[in-house]
Amino acid sequence: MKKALLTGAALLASMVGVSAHAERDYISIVGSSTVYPFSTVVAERFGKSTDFRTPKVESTGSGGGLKLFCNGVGDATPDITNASRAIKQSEIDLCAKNGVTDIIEVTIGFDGISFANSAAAKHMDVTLRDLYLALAKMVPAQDGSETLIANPYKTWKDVNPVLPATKIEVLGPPPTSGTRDAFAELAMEGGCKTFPFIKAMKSADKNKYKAVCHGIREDGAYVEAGENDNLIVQKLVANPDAFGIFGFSFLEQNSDKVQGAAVNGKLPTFDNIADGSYPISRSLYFYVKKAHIGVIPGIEEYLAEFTSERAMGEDGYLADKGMIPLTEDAYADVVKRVKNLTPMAVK
Amino acid sequence: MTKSSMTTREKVEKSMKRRRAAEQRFRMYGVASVLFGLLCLVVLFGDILSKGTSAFSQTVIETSITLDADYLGLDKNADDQQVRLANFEGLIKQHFKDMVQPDGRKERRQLYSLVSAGASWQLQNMVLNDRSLLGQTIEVALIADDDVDQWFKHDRGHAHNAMLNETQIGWLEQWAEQGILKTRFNTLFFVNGDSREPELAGIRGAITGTFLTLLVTFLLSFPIGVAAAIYLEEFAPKNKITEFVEININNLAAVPSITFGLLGLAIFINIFGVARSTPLVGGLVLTLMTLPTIIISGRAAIKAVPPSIREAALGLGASRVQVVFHHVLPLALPGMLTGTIIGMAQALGETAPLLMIGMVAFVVDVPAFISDPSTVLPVQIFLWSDSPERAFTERTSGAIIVLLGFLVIMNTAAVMLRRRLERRW
Amino acid sequence: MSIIENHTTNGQPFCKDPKLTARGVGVFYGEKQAIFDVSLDIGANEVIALIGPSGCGKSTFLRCLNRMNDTIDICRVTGAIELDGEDIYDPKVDVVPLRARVGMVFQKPNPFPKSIYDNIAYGPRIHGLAQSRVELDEIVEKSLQRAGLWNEVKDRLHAPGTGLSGGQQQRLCIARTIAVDPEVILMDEPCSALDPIATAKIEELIDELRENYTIAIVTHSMQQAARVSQRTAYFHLGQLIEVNPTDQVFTTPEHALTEAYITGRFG
Amino acid sequence: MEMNFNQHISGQFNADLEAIRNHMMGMGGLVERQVSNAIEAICSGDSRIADDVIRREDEVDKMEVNIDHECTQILVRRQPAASDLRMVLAVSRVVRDLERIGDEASKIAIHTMEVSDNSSNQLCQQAMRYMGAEVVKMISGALDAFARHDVEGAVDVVRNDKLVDQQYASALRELITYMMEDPRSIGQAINILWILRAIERIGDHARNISEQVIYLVKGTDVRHSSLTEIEEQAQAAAPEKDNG
Amino acid sequence: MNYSSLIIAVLILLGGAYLLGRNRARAIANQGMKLHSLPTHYGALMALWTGLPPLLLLLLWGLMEPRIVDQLLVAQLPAHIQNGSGAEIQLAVSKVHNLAIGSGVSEAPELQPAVKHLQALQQRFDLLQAGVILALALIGVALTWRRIKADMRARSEVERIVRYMLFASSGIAVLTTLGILASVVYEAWLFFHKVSIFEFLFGTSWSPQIALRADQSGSSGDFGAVPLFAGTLLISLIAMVIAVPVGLMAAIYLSEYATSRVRSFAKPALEILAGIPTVVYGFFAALTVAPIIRGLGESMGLDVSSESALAAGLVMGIMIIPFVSSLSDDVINAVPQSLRDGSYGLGATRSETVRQVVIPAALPGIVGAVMLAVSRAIGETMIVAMAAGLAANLTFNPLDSVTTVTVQIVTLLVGDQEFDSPKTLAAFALGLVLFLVTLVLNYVALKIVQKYREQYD
Repeated sequence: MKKALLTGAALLASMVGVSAHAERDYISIVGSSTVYPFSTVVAERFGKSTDFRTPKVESTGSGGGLKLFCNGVGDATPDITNASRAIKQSEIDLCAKNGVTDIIEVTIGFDGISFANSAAAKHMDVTLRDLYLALAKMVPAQDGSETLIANPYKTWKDVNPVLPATKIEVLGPPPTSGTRDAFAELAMEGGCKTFPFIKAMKSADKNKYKAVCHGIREDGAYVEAGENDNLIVQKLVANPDAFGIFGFSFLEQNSDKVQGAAVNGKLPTFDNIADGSYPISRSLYFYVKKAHIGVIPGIEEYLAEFTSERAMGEDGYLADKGMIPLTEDAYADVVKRVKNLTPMAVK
Repeated sequence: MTKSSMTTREKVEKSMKRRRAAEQRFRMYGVASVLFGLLCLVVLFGDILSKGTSAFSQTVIETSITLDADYLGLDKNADDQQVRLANFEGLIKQHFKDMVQPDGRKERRQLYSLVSAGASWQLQNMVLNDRSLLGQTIEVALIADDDVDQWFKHDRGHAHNAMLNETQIGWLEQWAEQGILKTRFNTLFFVNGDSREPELAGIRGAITGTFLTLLVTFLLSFPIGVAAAIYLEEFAPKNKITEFVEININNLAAVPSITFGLLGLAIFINIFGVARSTPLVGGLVLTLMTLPTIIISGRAAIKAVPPSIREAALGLGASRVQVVFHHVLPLALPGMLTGTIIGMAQALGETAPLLMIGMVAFVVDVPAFISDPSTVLPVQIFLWSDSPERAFTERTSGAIIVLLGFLVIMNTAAVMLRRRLERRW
Repeated sequence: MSIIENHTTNGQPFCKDPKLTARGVGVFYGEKQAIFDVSLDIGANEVIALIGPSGCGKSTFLRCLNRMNDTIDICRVTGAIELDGEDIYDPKVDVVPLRARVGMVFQKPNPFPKSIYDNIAYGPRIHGLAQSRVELDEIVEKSLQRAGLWNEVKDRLHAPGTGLSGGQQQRLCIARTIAVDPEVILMDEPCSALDPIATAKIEELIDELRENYTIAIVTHSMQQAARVSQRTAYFHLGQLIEVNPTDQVFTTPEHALTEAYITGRFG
Repeated sequence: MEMNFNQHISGQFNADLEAIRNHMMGMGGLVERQVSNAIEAICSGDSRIADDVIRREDEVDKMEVNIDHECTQILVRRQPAASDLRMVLAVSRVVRDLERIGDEASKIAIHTMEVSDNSSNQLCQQAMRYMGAEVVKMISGALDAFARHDVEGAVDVVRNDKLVDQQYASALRELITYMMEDPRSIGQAINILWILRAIERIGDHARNISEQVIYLVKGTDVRHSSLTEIEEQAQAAAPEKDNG
Repeated sequence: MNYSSLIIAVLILLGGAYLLGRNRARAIANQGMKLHSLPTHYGALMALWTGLPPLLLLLLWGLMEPRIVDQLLVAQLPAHIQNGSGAEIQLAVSKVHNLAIGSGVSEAPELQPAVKHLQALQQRFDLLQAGVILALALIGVALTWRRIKADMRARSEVERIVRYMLFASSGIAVLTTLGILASVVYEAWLFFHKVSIFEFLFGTSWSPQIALRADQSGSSGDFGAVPLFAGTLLISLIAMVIAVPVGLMAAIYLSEYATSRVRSFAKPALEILAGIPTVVYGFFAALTVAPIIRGLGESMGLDVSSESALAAGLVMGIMIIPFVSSLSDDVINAVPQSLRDGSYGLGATRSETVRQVVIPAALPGIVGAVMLAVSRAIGETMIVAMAAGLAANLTFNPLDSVTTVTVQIVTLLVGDQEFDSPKTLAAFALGLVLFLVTLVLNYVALKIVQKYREQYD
């Protein structure tokens, strides 16, 4: 018995020793759950077609990813972080504080945010203004005076007489999600700006402007449905009156079950998003520590695979997975920057 | 003895109708409760089985394809790297283009999308293993795309399928009639690691990760748990400190598992610098989580050893340590093992704390060592349930079936062990 | 097996004015037979003591009399037991009213974890014997008085019954049984857990209860059987060996087994 | 299952019961000797024997007290029932009878001394000798019956008592005749009468002992019953004793 | 990496030391001296002293070596790197390591000396390590050898060491609790610097999103955790409403009514429910139960949220049924049969007996069991993470969507949030609350159950 205990202890000792000693020889990627599906596809192809080990991709969220990313350099920190939003100055500062200075920013494409309902339900055609009025916490008073009141609208018809008289019920991402950030910025703010007095507020009181434009109602019309977009799709099928806000890739994958509403007259289609005419789409990024290139094997090759024509190109496999490719110019620029490993300009 | 005119007997008889009804009702509640529990079990298993069994078959396209050495730019002496870079994908596209003669670029893309991205890796692996295949025409069963797989397994003959258009379905129907489109056992599901392509995704990585994680957990928690149980049951003086330790252990057994994740994140990863997403850190966290279970069951097993054996040995002049290691421990060991297996089964199903320590990762390579990045089966299930592709739903259920299978095996083992080794005093 | 083949009971198993009659009763636990062909009358307003060595089936037989054996899955009773001429094992008979008529007091005092008052009121409440609170109070008081416990507990009726001494607890259990106003009281070694003084009080109580109730008592103490009972039945290995007036059994038993048992000659 | 009904579970109980029985038998033996010595003294007129009987009377008394004490002890400690109870009770009663017999024997001895002082010519020599032998036989018969649980033997003793009574009656008549004939002999005759009376009482006590045997064995109390009743009881079916 | 071989070597030495010690003791005994302990004790003592110190050192070495090696490496790096920032040094060190194992990193000539040095260093360290470890083992052998005398109390020494080892093992539980506390308290403390405890515990608005915006003054009201507590309570309540009656009634039925055949089948079957991983329940709740409830609600004209508290609570309740039933079963079985007999003897029906005698008698135990179940429901993560919503609604309508403490911990730590906000820290504050609440619940529940057991033991 004593011997068994000793053996166990010894084995453990060896394990701890070995692990503390191991050098990381694979790429570590963290970050946004939105970019996760794309970066995993690339990682998988990269692993299969090269001698390098397949990178490890963790879905930690954009912020969590950047936190890990900016924690320092060396093999204990990730090499690449995905983000569904651009890095913020505060994050760049933190990175710099921890010695992470040369960061390569790679824009990989767009993520359209679709506003969709069940394929069995009636097709909708809305404007950004409709969306703002339907979902904001505070809306301009109906009497036309420049005052803000708590959102009184119950049905779509209340918002805009041309819309059907169904109850407003929208399943969307929670505050912790980058998709919601993007939705607030692109759709809500877009609709909110159409009121001149609010737009004027932007320069006068930026905080108030943001609070008004980004504040989503909390009276039950907007349901924070978790980040599992798959589930939103299921729920939409179950409830034809409800709308969902989720990434374009989910719309495309489930186009038999859900249909995207036209926003400002534009349907959420591949082409409309790629050419920027669909209003609610955002860029996706990943950030690379330049310092790690040459330290962790395979980073350059991974970047090359990611930015290759067969991945990011118009007919690339990322497009198959639902990512909207960059325009040709932007793509060329990205390829060039990656090739030269040009870091972001220090602000 | 009552003033009322009725006798006791009459009163009792009078109350009987009401009471019999109450009895029946109460009994029905009991039956209903048990049935409800069993129904839940049946529904749960039925739901998962009905969703998941189709994950064990996979649609393939059987065809003969010529491995054109010139097209691939390879000769018999090509090294592995050259083979990896060769354009097998183009070869397959070419093959199907010749076979179906699609019309225009759009149709070509539609045609190519019927075959999995994994098909080219299939060919690549064949050539990697045997260069002599170059230039030959071989019979292969190319893996079909997940949309085709779903259509062929579930939707064929049903209403219109949104993922495939009329043209594609036309080709597929034709192939199906020719017999080149068929399903076979989904070996890939068991030999592959994770993948973004549902038709290529497998659970071997997760299973290996689970195994390594549980190995770490077992190697740590069993000896420590047994030692702690022995100490508390046999040596600990009855004082405040011991009581404090006991309260601690009992409490830890009921503490939410997610707090162990917070602990792992803060202590193991941030302070000790153990690598994220590895079986090592997962095992450490799960060790702390299963220790209370093992200690508690270990103490129960030790308690079950009758004091007479202890007294007899002590009476013969053995020391406490000798008594414990020569007499008590061998008798209590089966019980302790059973408790450990149950603890391991718990650890096997645990997800929440692993979310905190980076096990929610996309890991394709099957981990070979406890410091390799890996995921575990429950987390794999969690990840897949979140994936947009429809085919992942059935794979999630398939993985659940496998997980439940493991749990059943472990619990059965525990029960068998208990039956076989249980001693009656 | 030294069970006597074709044994017929010695003495006087039958009486003129029977309350309970058992004819050819056999009890099986699964495959195992615990009682063999027991026929016995229990007369109205008499105290009958059932004695015999451990495992002789006297408790089992007692439990047959109000079908307490029903609570044991594998237990099966054959033969006929009649209460006032009604077969209590008739499928149509409900055990609940039966048990209200044939109450039982157990070996270990088992007061419910409730107040003294609620312990007594439990039976009347479930059977709906009292129409009002006043009536219930009356039943409680009367039962406690009959059990000779009233003076000891009247000031703490709402204290928990488990707080009483062992003897008091047992008298509480008897009072609880009386409260349902049964016709027969079965006592299964009611004093085995008590000290001699408490035992004496219970015996005194049994003597008083005889006026109103028919009592069957299983006891291990032959002195107790001799003290409290009018008739004594001796059981041996599931058979009823001898039934006779108590004074006869204890001076001049008819059967050698009885003699051997009561003189302490089992070797 | 082998059962030995002769033995109690408690060995000490066995020993205690055995002890009182043996002590009682011992006492019986002593009393029997006292009686036969007293009779011998009458017949032989040997005052030394008579003197000896009187001296030993104390011994008998002591034995009675001792055995009674032992019986009490058994009653307290063992709470005997049924045959054991009857045994203890019977022993206790028999011992009292034996003590009385002892008393009668010493009475005989005292009167013998007075008789022998007056004259060697004794009245009713024959009757006394005969009755004396008879009661000695009865005592030993009763004790034997007790020892053997022999109801028949006990009934014989009761029958003999009848004979002794008859002889007593005839001896009485003889004495009255003497006294009527010769008033001077009245003093001596009364002495003789006392002796005869004592012998007759011894017979009664022997009968009592025999009755205890019937009580011991049959469980029925036959005291104060007629001979025929006793005989009937003795005939009655004994409790089933089918033990081995 | 020569750990494995070293460990094997030490283990062999350990075995050898055992034999050596035992034989030496035997030799002493053969000289006619009376040994204090058995020869095997001397062997064990020798083995312990031979094995333990090297193994501990090896563990320590494993933790320390990389740091020392790196320190030494830094000295070998080119001067300009040495003068650079800490990050540069670290990078260079990482690179040197990867070069040394030849994992396909592009060559860097300036680092070549360092690489060479590292390789040499590692060789030297391996040698040194082997030397030190084996020497330590041998010293152990030698010292113990010399100490072995007839009057040496080998047994008590061995036993003392073994006891210390056992004690250390049981101490791990305490360390775990301390670890949990330490890991949440520090960050929670930081959080409470930014948001007052009072606001956190009693604020009724939970909306970390707005407060975290860098360009907005953090409004403290947005970290009011009351909606989370309410949501947690609501879901736990629903789960309890399902699990307590069903679990309790099932336990009652199985222990008081069911035949042994039914029991032997139904009991393990119910317990299977407890063994199913929570992630499976989560999947089931999200994909099967929630749509069904939604559909049912719709058909009755009710307004059901797709992420209704009901779906999560219901499935959680199902999960907890066996938990309640097996704990209650224990408790009910502990009620002495004599109480039941007493009640039956008075002519009570089974249900009357159960309701009025068994349950009141078992009540403390049942309360304890329910409290343990509540603590489990509160701490359950996966079901709510997959099936419950994230909307911090302060509502008690089970058809609404609510969020729970555990869900928020998960989302706050794996969401797209910014790192320098109180948001991450809020997760730890929530973790602290969760830990403390379950601690109190468990403690009280265990005490109650313990008391109850003593009552009938």
